[in-house]
Amino acid sequence: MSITSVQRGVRPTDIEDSPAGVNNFTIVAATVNGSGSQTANNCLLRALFKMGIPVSGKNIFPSNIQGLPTWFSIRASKDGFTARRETAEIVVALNRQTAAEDIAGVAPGGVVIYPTEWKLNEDRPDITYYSLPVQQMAKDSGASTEMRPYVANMVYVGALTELLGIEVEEIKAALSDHFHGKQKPIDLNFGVVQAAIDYTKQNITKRDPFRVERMNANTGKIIINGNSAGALGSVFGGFTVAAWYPITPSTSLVDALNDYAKKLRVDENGKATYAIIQAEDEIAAIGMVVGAGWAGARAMTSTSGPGISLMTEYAGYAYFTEIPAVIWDIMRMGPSTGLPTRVSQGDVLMAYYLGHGDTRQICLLPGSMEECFECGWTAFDLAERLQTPVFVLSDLDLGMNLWMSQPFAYPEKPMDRGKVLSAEDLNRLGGFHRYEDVDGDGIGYRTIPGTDHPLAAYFTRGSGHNKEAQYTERPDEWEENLARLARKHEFARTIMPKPVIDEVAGAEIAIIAYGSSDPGVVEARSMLAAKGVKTSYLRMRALPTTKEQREFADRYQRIYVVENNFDGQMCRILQSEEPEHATRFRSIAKCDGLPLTGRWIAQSILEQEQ
Amino acid sequence: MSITSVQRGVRPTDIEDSPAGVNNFTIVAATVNGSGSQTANNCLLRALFKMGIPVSGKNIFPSNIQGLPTWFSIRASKDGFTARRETAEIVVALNRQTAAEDIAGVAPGGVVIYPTEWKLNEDRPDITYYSLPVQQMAKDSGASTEMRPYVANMVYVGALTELLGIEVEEIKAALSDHFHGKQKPIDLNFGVVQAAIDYTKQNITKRDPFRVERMNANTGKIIINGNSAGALGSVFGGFTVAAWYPITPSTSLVDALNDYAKKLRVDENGKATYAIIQAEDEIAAIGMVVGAGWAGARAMTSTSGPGISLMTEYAGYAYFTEIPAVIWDIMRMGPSTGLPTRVSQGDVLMAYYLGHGDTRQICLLPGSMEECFECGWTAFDLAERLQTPVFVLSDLDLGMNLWMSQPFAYPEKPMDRGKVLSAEDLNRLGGFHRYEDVDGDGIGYRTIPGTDHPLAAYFTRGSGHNKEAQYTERPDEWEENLARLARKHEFARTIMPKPVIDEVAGAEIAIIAYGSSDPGVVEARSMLAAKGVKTSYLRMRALPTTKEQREFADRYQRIYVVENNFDGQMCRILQSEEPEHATRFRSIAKCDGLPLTGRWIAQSILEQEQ
Amino acid sequence: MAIQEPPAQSTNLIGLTRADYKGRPSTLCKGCGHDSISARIISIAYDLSLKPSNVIKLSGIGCSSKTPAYFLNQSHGFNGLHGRMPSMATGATLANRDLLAIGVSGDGDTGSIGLGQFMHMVRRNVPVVYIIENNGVYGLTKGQFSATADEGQQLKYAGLNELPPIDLCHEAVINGCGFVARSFAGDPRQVEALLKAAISHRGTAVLDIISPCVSFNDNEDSTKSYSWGKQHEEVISDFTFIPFREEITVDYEEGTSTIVEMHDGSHIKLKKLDNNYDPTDKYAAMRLLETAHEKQEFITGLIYLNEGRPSLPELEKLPETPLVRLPEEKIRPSREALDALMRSMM
Amino acid sequence: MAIQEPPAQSTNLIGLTRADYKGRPSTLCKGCGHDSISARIISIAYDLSLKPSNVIKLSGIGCSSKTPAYFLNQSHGFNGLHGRMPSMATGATLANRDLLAIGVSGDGDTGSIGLGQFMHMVRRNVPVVYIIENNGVYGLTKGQFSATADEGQQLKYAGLNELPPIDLCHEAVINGCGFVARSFAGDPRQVEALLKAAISHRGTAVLDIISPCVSFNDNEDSTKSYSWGKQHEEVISDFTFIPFREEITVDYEEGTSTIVEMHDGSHIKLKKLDNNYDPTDKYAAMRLLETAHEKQEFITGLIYLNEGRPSLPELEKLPETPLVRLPEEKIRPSREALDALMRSMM
Ligand SMILES: Cc1ncc(C[n+]2csc(CCOP(=O)(O)OP(=O)(O)O)c2C)c(N)n1
Ligand SMILES: Cc1ncc(C[n+]2csc(CCOP(=O)(O)OP(=O)(O)O)c2C)c(N)n1
Ligand code: SF4
Ligand code: SF4
Ligand SMILES: [Mg+2]
Ligand SMILES: [Mg+2]
Repeated sequence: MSITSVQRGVRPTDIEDSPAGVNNFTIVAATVNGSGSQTANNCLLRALFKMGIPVSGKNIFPSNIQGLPTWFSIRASKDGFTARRETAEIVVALNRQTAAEDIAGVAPGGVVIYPTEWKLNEDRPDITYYSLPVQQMAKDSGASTEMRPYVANMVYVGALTELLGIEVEEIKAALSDHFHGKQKPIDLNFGVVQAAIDYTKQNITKRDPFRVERMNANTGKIIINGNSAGALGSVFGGFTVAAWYPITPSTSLVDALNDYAKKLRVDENGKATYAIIQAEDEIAAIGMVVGAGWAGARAMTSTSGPGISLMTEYAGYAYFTEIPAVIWDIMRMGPSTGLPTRVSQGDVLMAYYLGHGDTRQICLLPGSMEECFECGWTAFDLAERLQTPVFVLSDLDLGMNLWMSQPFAYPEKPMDRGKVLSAEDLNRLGGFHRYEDVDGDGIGYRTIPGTDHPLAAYFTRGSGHNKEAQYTERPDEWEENLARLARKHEFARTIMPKPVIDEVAGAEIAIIAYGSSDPGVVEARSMLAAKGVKTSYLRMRALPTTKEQREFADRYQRIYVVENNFDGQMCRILQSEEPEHATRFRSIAKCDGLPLTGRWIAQSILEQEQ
Repeated sequence: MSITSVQRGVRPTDIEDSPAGVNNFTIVAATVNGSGSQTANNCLLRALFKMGIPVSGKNIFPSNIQGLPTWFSIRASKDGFTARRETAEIVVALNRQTAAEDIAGVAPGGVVIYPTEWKLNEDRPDITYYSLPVQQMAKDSGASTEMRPYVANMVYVGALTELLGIEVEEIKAALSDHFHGKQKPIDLNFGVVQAAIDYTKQNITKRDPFRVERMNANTGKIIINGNSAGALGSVFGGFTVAAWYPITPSTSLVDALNDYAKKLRVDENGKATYAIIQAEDEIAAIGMVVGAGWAGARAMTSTSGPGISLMTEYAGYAYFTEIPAVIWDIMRMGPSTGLPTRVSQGDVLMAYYLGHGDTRQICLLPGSMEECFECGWTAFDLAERLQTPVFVLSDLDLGMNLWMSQPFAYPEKPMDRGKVLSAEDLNRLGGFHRYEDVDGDGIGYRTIPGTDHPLAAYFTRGSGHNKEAQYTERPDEWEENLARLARKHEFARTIMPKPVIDEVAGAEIAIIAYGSSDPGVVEARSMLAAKGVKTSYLRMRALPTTKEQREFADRYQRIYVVENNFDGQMCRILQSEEPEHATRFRSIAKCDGLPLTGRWIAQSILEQEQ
Repeated sequence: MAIQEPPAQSTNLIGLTRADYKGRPSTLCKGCGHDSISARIISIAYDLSLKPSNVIKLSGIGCSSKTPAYFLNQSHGFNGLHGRMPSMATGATLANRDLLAIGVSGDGDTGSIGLGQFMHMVRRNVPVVYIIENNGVYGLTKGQFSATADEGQQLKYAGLNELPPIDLCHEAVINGCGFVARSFAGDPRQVEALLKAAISHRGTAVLDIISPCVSFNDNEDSTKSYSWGKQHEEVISDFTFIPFREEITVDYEEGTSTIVEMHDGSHIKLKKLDNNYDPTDKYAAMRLLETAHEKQEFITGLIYLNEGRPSLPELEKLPETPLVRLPEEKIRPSREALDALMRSMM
Repeated sequence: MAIQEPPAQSTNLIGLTRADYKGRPSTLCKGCGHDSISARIISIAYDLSLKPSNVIKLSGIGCSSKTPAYFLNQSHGFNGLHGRMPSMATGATLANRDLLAIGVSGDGDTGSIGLGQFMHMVRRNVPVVYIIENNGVYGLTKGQFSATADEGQQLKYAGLNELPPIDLCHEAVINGCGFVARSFAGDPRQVEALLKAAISHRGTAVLDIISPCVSFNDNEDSTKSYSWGKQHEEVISDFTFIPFREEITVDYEEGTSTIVEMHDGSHIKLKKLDNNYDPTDKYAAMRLLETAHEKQEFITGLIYLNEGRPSLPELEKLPETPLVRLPEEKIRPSREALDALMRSMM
């Protein structure tokens, strides 16, 4: 496989990727994993970012630790597009194993950079080859034998700096940032970069059109990945108990949670105002979360598909006993073990209906770094308000790749702890019924264990219960309870994050998408517009849907539901949520492990429209 | 709660239960569980059955072992209806705790039988009270103190025999049948029955219209429950490995499997041609089944909602690795622990989509005793043909209640072991690719471990694999594989059991139902017809649906999807399977733990039609 | 019963009556050992003047796991999922370290489906009094063998058990549990003494209490089964008939052993540890359990004690104030902190 | 390496070359202990002339669990689910009792998520050679502690481990496993000897093999860590850089002990059982493990052996012919049998 093997499926096409040029191209570094190329890639990305050029970075890595091919792509886009692009103009071929395929995948007119030591046959006349003595330079760097593969990566950083005209100071700053100002590694690495710059200057004549120019597009922006954003949001959301089990691509969310919490959530006595427990598996992780949520904590877990499967029974329990819990699903390719290091939006259908019996869960669908952060805290507010599990359906592309973003806004609302009765409340009320719908929103009042009042206690059970929380097998009480839960579901519609809607005058068709499919849709819309096809757009942010969504669907005859899975799962959900619109919804779904591209989306819609 | 508390929800109604009378009434025995009333109830039911009168029996029991109220209803229906009826004409009140409610629930004009010792205020003028000295008679029977509550149940058998005109010989035969001809218990029990007959003759004047007359409706029929039928089908289906974990209401399927297999599946050396393993939980149970299926066995498990939840991860694994497995889900009330001893059809949505990532599972929907038996063996044929898990979605009503049936037909087709290559095949072919779609039906060829050929081996994995069964992360190979699985799903439609369709000339509306909702629909249709509303009817027998179903839906503007759950799960599935019919499908769903009644279904449809 | 009931109207140190510690009426079979254990919990809770609002009751699924509904009505409780109570207990006690957690489980719940969670809870030293109401069968699903059933045991409905038992006390000991005890449901004196001790332990305290199931132990081969069983053997093939039984109780001295006849007529031998036994010797505890196993005896008493290990909230360096009581400003960092972080990412 | 490689072209008793027992190229890190174990399996399979089509390879999920793809290409194999291989092994060996099942798992796979299945497999005595490639960490998910990690261990990425380890050999012994052994991946002589013995055992044979993870054991506090680690401490905070390491090997005599320096510069002490040790004494085995645990040593060799227990297919009284080979007429009863049954229900 190579980064370009995805192009095999490309049909003769009306839609082309935007033409490359100044501040508009994609670099792909093809390396071997475990060789430490991430430092080099981050450095390049950050330097471009600091030069004010919109960038995004995607890592396509194998599910192993060392020795297999990995690709990192950096897209510079003067127009600010951040979706994956199918075309790679600049390919850094450092992996001998995939070199042939990697080079075959360079866009016509593109560039390949490779180690001189390979003695390649430069047989594509339509591309430019540059070679550098990568291995020799790594040796010359003075790094130990072990460190050489690592240092070698800095060679291409230097070469690209020179070839593209990246500001050297920004490379240095990026290295300093990466190594937290520690001089030794900064010097070691920058030494190699400088040597490569010098080599390039002296030995390579630039023969390609790609270069960068300082812009002004990123002022005030940050670069981050969604897992860090989600973790940060959770820290500001006041999580107190997190329990988890390692799984790609969700692990880094908990790693970030650990890091941020250590910095931000230690009290004046050096005590942690939280606990993060690595459980023995996902069943235990969700169990801990449900136990903590029951006891009144803001509790969360983070996992991916296989973990969600294992959490099914507990998710149903928490739904039915009405215990707040926050569950992040950083979606990867399924079914089954699938591809742990590849993205999909394949758990949507399952998460929404997770649990046996009649269950419909609350799902948030973050579509940007800001929303990942926001979900971090709003998920707790919703979970406590609705007394139910809240699933945050992020994915590998959002979670592990690098995205520009506006800085995150501090939560303006105080925490919503939902309907909790204190001992004083109980004194005043003279008691309460745990599952009584006092307010007509389907949500009962609860008490937190430890509430010092003889009437505070109630008994939680996953079996049939009446409004007093007592066991019951009465048909009428069973039905009443389910009817109340249905009311709560309907109430949830009124407080879920509303979809983001962009309606275009004169548009006859519309697009619905969510999560990491958004960047592709944004680009596709501009491509379609260029072909004269106007589109309105609704980006979903939650399930169940709000009334705005239904109203939107009322207005369009053909609505393309774009998503990164095989079965068109959201389309299926919408067809049963809004049967009156079922035939309007048309599934545009693809699932090959890579983020959707604007080109593919635009092309697919165009084909259906023609 | 009492049997009649379900009537609380009854609206002023156009539709009435069929008028009671000769061979047409419902008896409800209200007793305490653990008191052994099952012998008495079975005996009565069997005697009526043997008198040629159509009967059905339903047990409504608590989720505990001893001391809580339980109701057994026997419906005699000269017209052959077997659905639950909302009206109870004859109530045997033996449980002091629920007596008031039980008696309040007797239909006007009905009868109550109760122990004289209670000294009841007979304050309902519209019903007939008969009392017998139940406790005294139990004492007089000579049974030990411990046995008395048990023996007491025989008193009402005697009373009803006399009052209804049941043939005494049939009671005796039923007892003999129950005790497998063992004289001692037969005599003990029949002694009490006879004493009660005598007492009734001498002390009670019949003042009610209910009685039985020998009919001829049951010739050649059997009486059985669905779990036994399913177990028997599995034994004749050649199951070789069963693994399970106890859970109500599925346990009795495995109990029956054990019993039948012991009788029918021991070889000439006294060796078992099967293994039944009680696993440590449902994850292990399905793991054993998948391991056995992988190794070439016909392997099965049986469970209920919570078990299905726990099996989610393995179900996805078996789906994606394409390992045959048969999973019986005897559905009970969910969400969560729900009501273990109450029925629902609440796992349909979950089972169909079970697994993270893009999965759609094969589901069979037995709707009668014959179909439970048939599913027992056809599930294996389908699982091996399609190389995939097959879910048999039965439920508590089908599984644990007593139903009349035609005797089961011996499987006419030899076992379909699917596409399995032998060593000779491999010699001929010179190799094979496990996941190659040679025949265009999406199904590859497999080999069984132990096949004596150097090219027989392949490697099974839940991670991404190409057609050679090797690990791959290539986007194109991933997509190809999912596309093949989708092809297989479409192929499955062509071999799934077809729906049972009854189209009525002039009918404008149609009903779709499945499983245990069928008896209610059958009765509802006759009630509706009596009101002049003609209905066509399609009874589903599988998911995915076959083309006949889509064609049926083409022909009706309003299609009522009747099911025993809260969210109208099948209706949701159909809306997304057939978006073009989405607005035609109207959900008629109820979920209170009891089987749907004809009256409720008819009334619900009528209300929507008016 | 050996325990003396105090006069009904008296109150304890915090002014509560014995009735204040009761639960809802039990729906278990008459004579079930589990009910005796509930009675013991009520009794010691009263004696120790436990504040009900400070106690949480936790359980899985099973007859045993139903019992938290039958004691301490004024305490919050939950029936969790089958075998998964330990994880809920972990979460709840992390959330609020002030709570006294009393967990009730069955041998199926703990030894079969829940074995992994049990062992990992022990390893983490989650602060919970973990009671296993051990009857060797799955009561609620009608009498299948659990993983603690004895090898060679024969039950009418379940058949012959050919698998060796898992000894949950032994598991607890080798995985570092600091309080491991075994008793018999019908020995009120010992059960209460052990319960009181367990409550004062900081980490996980495991109490494995043999608690006969009166309904599913009808051993048809036994020569000493109840006479009704013998006489009416065929009759009891009706699954739905469960005779009423009397609770079995015993009372015997430290260092002695006693043989108890079970409802099915079989016998178990209980051996009470004497006062010289040193429960802090882990190695001795292991030997004791292994030899008892070989001799088919049940050793009762406090088998192992180690107060040294920190409990999970201590290990996690949690503040004294329970996490759930921390005010918003303690758990939401400041606006400035966010801004500073944002600047560092620009 | 201590083992002598036979000349490349020679064949074994069934005419296969060593190459016939190879698998696909390993994708593990260079120097990973797991690869050594695969090499041992290849070697003994050749030596014992195992018929590849008679062997099945089973695993869960993890770096260790990937290895069945790297040996015995001509044998059927599967990567199951994380921690759930034992149940698949149970099903497969019931289906076909003729197969020799070789299971490979990791310490995370067996000791964390899979602990329950592991113990119940042992209890059932499922016929499988169950190899735990034990590195104390989750390799594939990048270095978190597993349940077998030592108390007090400090890893750069995972931090400090404050929980006591679960000793899987000890668990196997007390739950009646008939073959329990421990070894070190870098001791080819011992690993091969134990593998050969395990294969001849009828029931579950547990082999816990210490198998260093070269990538996630970079102990920053160690005074003896590799020099690159010391010099470039900050550099290695790049998660994606994994240096190439050499495999660690040892060779030492029965009855002696040896101290091994791990890739991270830390040490473990291996103590080989001497020839006088009686592995059939269960009680001695328990004592051995417990004292080794206290002394922080790893005892290597065959720790416990008991050939007495029937394996699961024996317990289930299965016919000699594997269930999967029974012809249709053996597994589908006759038409007459069904008719008779139907008549009895009329
Ligand atoms: C996931 C799941 N599987 C199965 C069941 C059914 N079930 C209920 S209780 C029980 C066994 C309880 O046995 P034990 O823990 O020994 O309790 P006892 O009833 O003997 O006190 C089982 C298997 C369930 N509730 N959940
Ligand atoms: C249900 C589930 N949870 C989590 C994971 C992620 N995961 C893959 S391997 C692994 C740990 C493996 O550790 P170990 O068994 O010790 O193997 P090693 O890599 O150390 O050899 C985990 C947690 C998974 N695959 N499935
Ligand atoms: S079935 Fe057994 S364990 Fe359950 S309540 Fe009855 S006696 Fe107790
Ligand atoms: S990460 Fe560790 S266990 Fe995994 S392959 Fe590398 S060295 Fe081996
Ligand atoms: Mg039990
Ligand atoms: Mg490991």
